[in-house]
Amino acid sequence: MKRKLSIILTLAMVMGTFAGCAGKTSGTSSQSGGKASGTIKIAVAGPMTGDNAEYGKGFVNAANMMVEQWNAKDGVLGKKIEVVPYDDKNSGEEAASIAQKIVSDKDIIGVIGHFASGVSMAAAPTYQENKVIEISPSASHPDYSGMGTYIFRNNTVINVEAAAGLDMAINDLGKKNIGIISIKTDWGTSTSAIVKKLVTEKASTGVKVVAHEEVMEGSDDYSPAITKLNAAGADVVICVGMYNLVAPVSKQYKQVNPNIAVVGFSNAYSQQLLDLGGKAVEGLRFPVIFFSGSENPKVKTYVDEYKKRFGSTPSALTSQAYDSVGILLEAIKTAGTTDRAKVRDAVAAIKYDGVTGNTVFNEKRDVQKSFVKVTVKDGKFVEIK
Amino acid sequence: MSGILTRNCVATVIIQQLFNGLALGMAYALIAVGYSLVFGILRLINFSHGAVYAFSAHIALLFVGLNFGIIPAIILSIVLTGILGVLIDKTALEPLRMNNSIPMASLITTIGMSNIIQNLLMIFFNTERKSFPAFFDFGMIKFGSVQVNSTQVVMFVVSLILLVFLTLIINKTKLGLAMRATEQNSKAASLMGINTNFVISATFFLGGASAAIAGVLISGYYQIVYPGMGFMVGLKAFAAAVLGGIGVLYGSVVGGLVVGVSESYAATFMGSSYRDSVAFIILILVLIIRPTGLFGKKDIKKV
Amino acid sequence: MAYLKVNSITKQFGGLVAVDKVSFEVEKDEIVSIIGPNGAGKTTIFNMLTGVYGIDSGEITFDGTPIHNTMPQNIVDIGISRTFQNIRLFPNMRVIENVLVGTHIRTKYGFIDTLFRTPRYKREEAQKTLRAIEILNSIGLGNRINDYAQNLPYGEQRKVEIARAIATDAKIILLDEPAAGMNPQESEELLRFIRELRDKGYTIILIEHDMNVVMNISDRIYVIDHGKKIAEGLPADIAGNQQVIEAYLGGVKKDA
Amino acid sequence: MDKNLEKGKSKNFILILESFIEKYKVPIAGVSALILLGLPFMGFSQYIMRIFIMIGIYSMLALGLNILTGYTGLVSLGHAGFYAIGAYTASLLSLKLGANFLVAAIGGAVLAAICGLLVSLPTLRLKGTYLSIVTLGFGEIVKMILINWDKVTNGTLGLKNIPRPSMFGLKLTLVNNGMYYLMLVLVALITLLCTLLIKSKIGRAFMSIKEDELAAIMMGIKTTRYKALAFVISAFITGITGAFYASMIGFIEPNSFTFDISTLIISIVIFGGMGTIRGMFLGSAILIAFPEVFRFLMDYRFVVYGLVLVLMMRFRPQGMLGWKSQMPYKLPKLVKESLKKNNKDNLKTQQI
Repeated sequence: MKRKLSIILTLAMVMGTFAGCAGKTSGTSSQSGGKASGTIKIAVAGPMTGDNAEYGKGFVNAANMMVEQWNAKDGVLGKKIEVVPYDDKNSGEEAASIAQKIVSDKDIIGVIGHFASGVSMAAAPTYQENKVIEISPSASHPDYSGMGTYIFRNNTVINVEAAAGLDMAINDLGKKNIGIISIKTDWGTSTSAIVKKLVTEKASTGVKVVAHEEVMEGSDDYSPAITKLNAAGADVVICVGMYNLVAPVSKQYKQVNPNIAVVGFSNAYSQQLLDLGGKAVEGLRFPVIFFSGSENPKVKTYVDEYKKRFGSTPSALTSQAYDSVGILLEAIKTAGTTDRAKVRDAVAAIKYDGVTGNTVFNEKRDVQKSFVKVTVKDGKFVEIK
Repeated sequence: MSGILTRNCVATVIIQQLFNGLALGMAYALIAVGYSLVFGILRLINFSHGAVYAFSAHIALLFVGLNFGIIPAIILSIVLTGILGVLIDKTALEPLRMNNSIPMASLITTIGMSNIIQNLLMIFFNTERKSFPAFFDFGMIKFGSVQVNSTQVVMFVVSLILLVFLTLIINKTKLGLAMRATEQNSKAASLMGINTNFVISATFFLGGASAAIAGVLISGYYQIVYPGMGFMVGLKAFAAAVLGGIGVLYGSVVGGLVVGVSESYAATFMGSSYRDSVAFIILILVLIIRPTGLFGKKDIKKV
Repeated sequence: MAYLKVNSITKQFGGLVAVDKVSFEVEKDEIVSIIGPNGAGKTTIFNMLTGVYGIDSGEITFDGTPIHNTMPQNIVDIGISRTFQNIRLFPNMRVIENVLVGTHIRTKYGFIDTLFRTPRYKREEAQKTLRAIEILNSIGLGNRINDYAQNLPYGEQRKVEIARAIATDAKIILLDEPAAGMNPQESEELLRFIRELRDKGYTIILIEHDMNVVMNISDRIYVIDHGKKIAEGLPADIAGNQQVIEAYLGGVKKDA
Repeated sequence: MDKNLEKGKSKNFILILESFIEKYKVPIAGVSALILLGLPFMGFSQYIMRIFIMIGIYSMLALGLNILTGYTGLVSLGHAGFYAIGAYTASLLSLKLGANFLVAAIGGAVLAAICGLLVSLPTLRLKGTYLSIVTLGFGEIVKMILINWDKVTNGTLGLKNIPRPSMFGLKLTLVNNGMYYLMLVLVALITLLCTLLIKSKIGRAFMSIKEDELAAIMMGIKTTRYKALAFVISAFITGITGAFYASMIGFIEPNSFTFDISTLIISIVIFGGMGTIRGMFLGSAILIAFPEVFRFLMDYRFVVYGLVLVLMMRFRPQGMLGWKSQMPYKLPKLVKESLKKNNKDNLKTQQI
């Protein structure tokens, strides 16, 4: 009996599964077959589960906030806007699959995402093939936007940011012996390579990289790497990683050498850096496009609103996602149509003044933005003037 | 001149890395003890141990957040994690023993449990890294140019106390006697009136509690807590347990220290990105050369 | 020269001497029984004969070649096969598959033959299957070939084990308590079958508790107690041997 | 009594089901083949077609692991490693040497198989869980190598623009459903390979090792050799699948091959039914499709996979489709003929 039941159950599950699939398809095809429905959809793709879920969720929060503002003013082209979140689990495989899903929904004009460069690049060919606009608020790999004419990024390219960080270390702090700790991910590897290259170019001024350690994600003990850097005589550490690398490295390094100066990058900029780092991140410096403590009234309203709704300060990447949604909607408005080719052209030509500054895409579909230099003082982020 | 200086420097680095490795190794040892306890009784590798360890840290953090104060939070975490250990056994493993399931079944069950615990932690506590209070930091202790963190010293001492405590339980108490009897021959033990299921539950409780002690100590040391924290560390601790001879408590400690120090030196001489492989290479080598580990005893094949 | 010659073999486990300088000989086409109280070391002797354990000292020769400390697989290949005291069938395989596993070592086709179902594969599979059916028929399990081993009653499971041992084309078959768990009628049939085996040219070594069986069937008997050989001879001699009776009575007392 | 009755009934049910399948096996096979071949013409979106392909990929992975875990009883927790080796080798062969898919895939599979042999060597002495742990370590070490061997593997940046296979001058893509049909061909070939192997002395040797290793040894089976063989075949199949996966997805990185993948494959094998072939298809169909269908369960995906493992072990360790056949043993054709002949001869002698 039990056996029979389980078999029947299994069969039922199979049927259900396939029925589910089939149901979905018919839904999609009817949508794509008929005239566009009353809403305009924007997909937000990023890790909603797993190790980097906080970023994907931040994207969705930001997108919802922006879209609600538009919807309050009757949406765009007289239609309501809807945010459709997709979980790519931060894996290329999932992203490619999700991209497939996104492009089969004709109401979706563009995608805000994905999070990691590698993941964005896995999905990009599908968007390009199907002429769906992808704006990644976070991809920083130099090759990313070169993958197609529909592929944009609202994040600075690594080279620019690396130069800004290095500038802080050498000119602002006046250090010459640079130690690098970088996370062993696509972003970390590329960024540290660029930093090293930039340092070599400045070799004539006596600046040098004394040691470079690549650390793996998921190990919380960085003391062996720190011991090496310290023995090599580094007087400044450029820490190439998210807040979850910068905070523990600062902490563990300061135990060994309280005088060490630490320079990070914009994606270390998040409330959690302060929570995790505590006193150890005092004096940490890094360049950002977006600074939540800014006096700019536009930024202030945005930050206050975000805090009110989600209980935390928006990170730089979240804010870039916020602006990316704005850019896409603005472009639809300018184009006066949902025709993706026309919207794409409008995006490429846009001049958008958002919370992360003025956004203009260059011919490579990258943005050039000015950096704000930020440091941590008394447990708060402060702009260095 | 400069040659001497560098040599001096190298010596310092080597000694410093030894201390770094010992501290790390103690963390592994603390977790490895939990593997050993359960393996000793059930001949089962409790795969969920890493997730249980992560669970304990989150529970402690939760109670700290609820303003229980650090010590009560730790005690609650130890008790609750012990109970979680018992729950795992009672809900998933005991039924398998009752059904005389194949050994593979228990292994797979603990893998499943590990998945469940870790992902529930992700759902309820988010994936981000959270700050854990440094509750026993007394600054650095200097020996010449080598520095030792006071937290490392505390970890070392607490681990030793825990180990002595567990050894006393096993060797001097009635429960310990029953545990040893069950370990030798659980059928005979139950025929002699020992409630083997109780003994096994008690073992799981001790295993969970030791994971919790490890959890709070290590979290207090690194001051970072997140759901995925148990996976890699759990595997390395397992390697440590195997190296020391799984089932032998002091073996776990020696194994942990060896793994920790090797990792530290691997980072020194090969680069930090290679250090994670070290534990696995040690593990595989031990299993090839001496599967019973440094201090384990050989089983006689029964036909 | 004896067919199987065991010369002063010893096996220690830790400090315990499980088998102490035991020697015996078995001639071709003979049924020899090894008897003794529980824990006397009989199964240990089987384990040494079949290569499960190495021996600490002494020597075992089969047809003149030394076979001690040889891999169990090679011993099967040489022609010694066995059954187990606690039945060790492949419970989730069919009876015929169990016996076919026995023919494995005499099946010569390889990986490529398997993948391409070559004539060699077909021919050999057919031969071995026929052979398995024939063995099962002869042991009275012809109607059971489709059953799963675990669904058989105890007595029949023992028979499958014997069939499996025969299927290896063994010359010597070691039976570890084959009649255990059988009713008198079944064990009577088993005795007849074992004799038939001997008549067909198999040599049989038997560990058995059931004195009835032993006295009935054995050509010769060796008695082991506490790892040592205490007596040997024809069934009639053993039955009257004072030392044997004492060993057994002692054993009985211990059991009680 | 009741229990026995129930057992009898369910056996009966299986027998009826099996006889039904046996009786109508030609039409059933025909209809399934027709459905599978015709799927692309049923108007499914590319997204759904992609899910079908993923189901196919995981069926192949499960079939590969099934050889090792289902039939031989060795639990591997590191199959993501073989998967990665197949994917990377094939991709590198086609990216750097311009090898076509077939050559690249076989290259990947062969290297995976060699690694399978290497992993098996130390593990042959080890029992159960120890072996599993070594395989787990292997999987992690493979990942480490992929990450650190930048020069060849491009490290964490992964390999991009992996070419799609082309056959007969036609580039196979998702759009023209070439990848789908290639998947079908591969699944069919691997299924055939598994079936042929299982119904032979090799398959019986595998099963005997799982059932009772010592008894298998005492039957003269060189268990170490067969365990190694199981590893090699399993790794080979997994490697081929990796090659296919890489060319389908076009982009691979070390993090595509995590421990989660290994667990997922095991979950499929256990859910479907260890030691069955039919179960692998069902297992991957359900476990791959369910998070797509029940999107609200996305967060709980791995909790569900975990539950699958725990609950199956507890209540149905043989898996959903893990019943034992109640049909008579399929005798080789030659045997049937000769038995028939014997019977006739017997009849003749009786008549005389």
